[in-house]
Amino acid sequence: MSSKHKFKNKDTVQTEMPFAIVEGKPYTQMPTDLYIPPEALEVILEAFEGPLDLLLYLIRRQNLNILDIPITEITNQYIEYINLLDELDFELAAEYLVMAAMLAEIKSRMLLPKPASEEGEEDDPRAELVRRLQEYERFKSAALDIDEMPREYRDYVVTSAYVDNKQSYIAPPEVDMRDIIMAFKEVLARADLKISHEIERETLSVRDKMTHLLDTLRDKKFFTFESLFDPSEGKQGIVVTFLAVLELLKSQVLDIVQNETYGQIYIKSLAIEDEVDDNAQPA
Amino acid sequence: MEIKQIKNIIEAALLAAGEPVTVKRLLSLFVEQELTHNDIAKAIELLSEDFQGRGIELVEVANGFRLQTKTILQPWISKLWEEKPKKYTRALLETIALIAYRQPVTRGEIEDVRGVAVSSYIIRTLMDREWIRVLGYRDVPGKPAMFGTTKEFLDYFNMKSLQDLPTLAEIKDIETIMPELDLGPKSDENEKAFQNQFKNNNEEE
Amino acid sequence: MEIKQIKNIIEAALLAAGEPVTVKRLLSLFVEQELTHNDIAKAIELLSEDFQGRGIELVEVANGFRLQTKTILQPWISKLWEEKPKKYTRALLETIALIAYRQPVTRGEIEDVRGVAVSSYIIRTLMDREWIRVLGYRDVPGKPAMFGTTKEFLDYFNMKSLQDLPTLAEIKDIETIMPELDLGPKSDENEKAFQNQFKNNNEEE
Repeated sequence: MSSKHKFKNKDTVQTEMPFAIVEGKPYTQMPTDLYIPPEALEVILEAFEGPLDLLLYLIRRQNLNILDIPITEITNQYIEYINLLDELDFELAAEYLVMAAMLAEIKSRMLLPKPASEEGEEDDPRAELVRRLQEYERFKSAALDIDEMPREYRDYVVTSAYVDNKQSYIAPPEVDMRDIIMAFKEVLARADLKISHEIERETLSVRDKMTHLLDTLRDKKFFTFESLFDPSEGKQGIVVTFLAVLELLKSQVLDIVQNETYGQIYIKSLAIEDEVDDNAQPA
Repeated sequence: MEIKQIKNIIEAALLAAGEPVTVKRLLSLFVEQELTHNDIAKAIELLSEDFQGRGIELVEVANGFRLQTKTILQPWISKLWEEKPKKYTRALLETIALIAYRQPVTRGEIEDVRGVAVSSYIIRTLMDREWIRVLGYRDVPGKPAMFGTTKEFLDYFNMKSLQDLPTLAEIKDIETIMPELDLGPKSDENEKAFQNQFKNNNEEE
Repeated sequence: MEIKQIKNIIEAALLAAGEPVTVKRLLSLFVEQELTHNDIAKAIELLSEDFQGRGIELVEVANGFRLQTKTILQPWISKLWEEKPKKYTRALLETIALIAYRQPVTRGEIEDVRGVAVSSYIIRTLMDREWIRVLGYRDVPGKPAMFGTTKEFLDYFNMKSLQDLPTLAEIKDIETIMPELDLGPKSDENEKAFQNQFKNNNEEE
């Protein structure tokens, strides 16, 4: 499989170059083919995966060696790009602006006399940028390679044949309540819920009641408020039911109507019913 | 186009479709080759003969043609699913836990807490197992279903009501409780002991 | 038991399962016949040869053996469905490439290489597809999740192991070309070890 893989020769990408650029020769104006009308920029931007991608494009476009970037020219072109970009999408421009700042910094450092480091060696300010560009480029090409790997439904389909009565062979996994509790504990920890006190015994009975209420309310349109309460559940039960009603109101699945002051209060479920949930009814 | 090639394509198509395929649909695969009904019929006949000595066979059912495993091999095939059933994924356990504790809850709300998407597969599995059901649909854009647990869910875990679920305070203590528990293969006894642990804990509060 | 019968059962079983099946699971079908690993391997080899002139082929992926349609027939098979297979964005492909080659890797590390933020949507999509999973959390401030690829990722791209990934381009040796540069730590040890893993692959080319 891997033998099928081939490297893209980076230099062959540049065939559409309309003019030659001699390294080191300063040029006075932007190449005309680099101009992008602002209205087309949005489309162009989607073609770039970020500042590194854009930089790579500019370098390749001029057939330059990545290891010897002429910072000045590249910076100029780059800034030209983001000037256009800035007009359109400030947030997106931000990531590009950071890169512009980095380019400017490299440029200024190259202009200054090179300070010898403690070991007496000189640092090329471009080194870090070159490293990042190379690093990005190898994953950019790895992404293309992965895109070419055989892929289900594009290049092959996993086959299957019909088996009579297959369902009866498959026993569902056994589950331990501890597993569920541990899962819940973990998901809570992950979500970092600050409302730890919310899930307590009472709240659960409220949740339980909420489910019951929705069940009751699915039958008719309007229920009188009182009919939702069952006196046999005692004071505690009535409070729980009341809390459940409030909770459902809060999550906007109940509608509450009172036509006159001190008049009858009616409750209606706003939950929508359809045929699907008949299947979901427990046996 | 050679008949052998047509046969191969039909074989691959029937096995890829995962459902019965009509002659008309098979014919549509060959639009560029301009095959006729007859070509397909001929290829199907030959293909059917090819399968004589093999593990699968070609049958025609109401909705078209399909390939199925031979009944005579059923004693072996059925063993495929005999081995210990797979365990549920963490994603599924988290989902059922959130539905139990937060019902009525929509898929979006579960996703908000979990931080990742809940796959349809998980919902379907829980539905198939009759552990969850749709309580209704929330009247917001998209009309998301609100899920809740079923009586079957409570029965499976030996609970009378959702109130038998451990409270958060108890869950927090679970590390101190767990080591005392026999974590070996679950039996009803263990389960009960576990439940009782929570009961006692509860009463102390 | 005749080898032909074993072959037939394996063919039927692979098609019945509709997913990769390990040799171990295949072996479990023949408990009563007391077959060995070797018998299964032999039958798989012969079965694989049988498929040469046919529409489907036997491949080994991370999760075991499976039968799939031949790539060469895809122009016809894809006509079975109206919708075209989804194309993945470069952002998603670059992200999965970084996770595949650099695992375990955090989101921050991916962003460092790509130079742009990795959207939550991409991570979610990859998680939902079960191509990546959280391997753990790095013990640095913020406890970022470390991602790695799954067997399902390998299966999807028809790979048996990570070694089947295309060779990662090597960083040009800057030290040689520009010896005056002090580049500092260019890549860590893991990277080197990883590269060596792929050396063998490389030599085939």
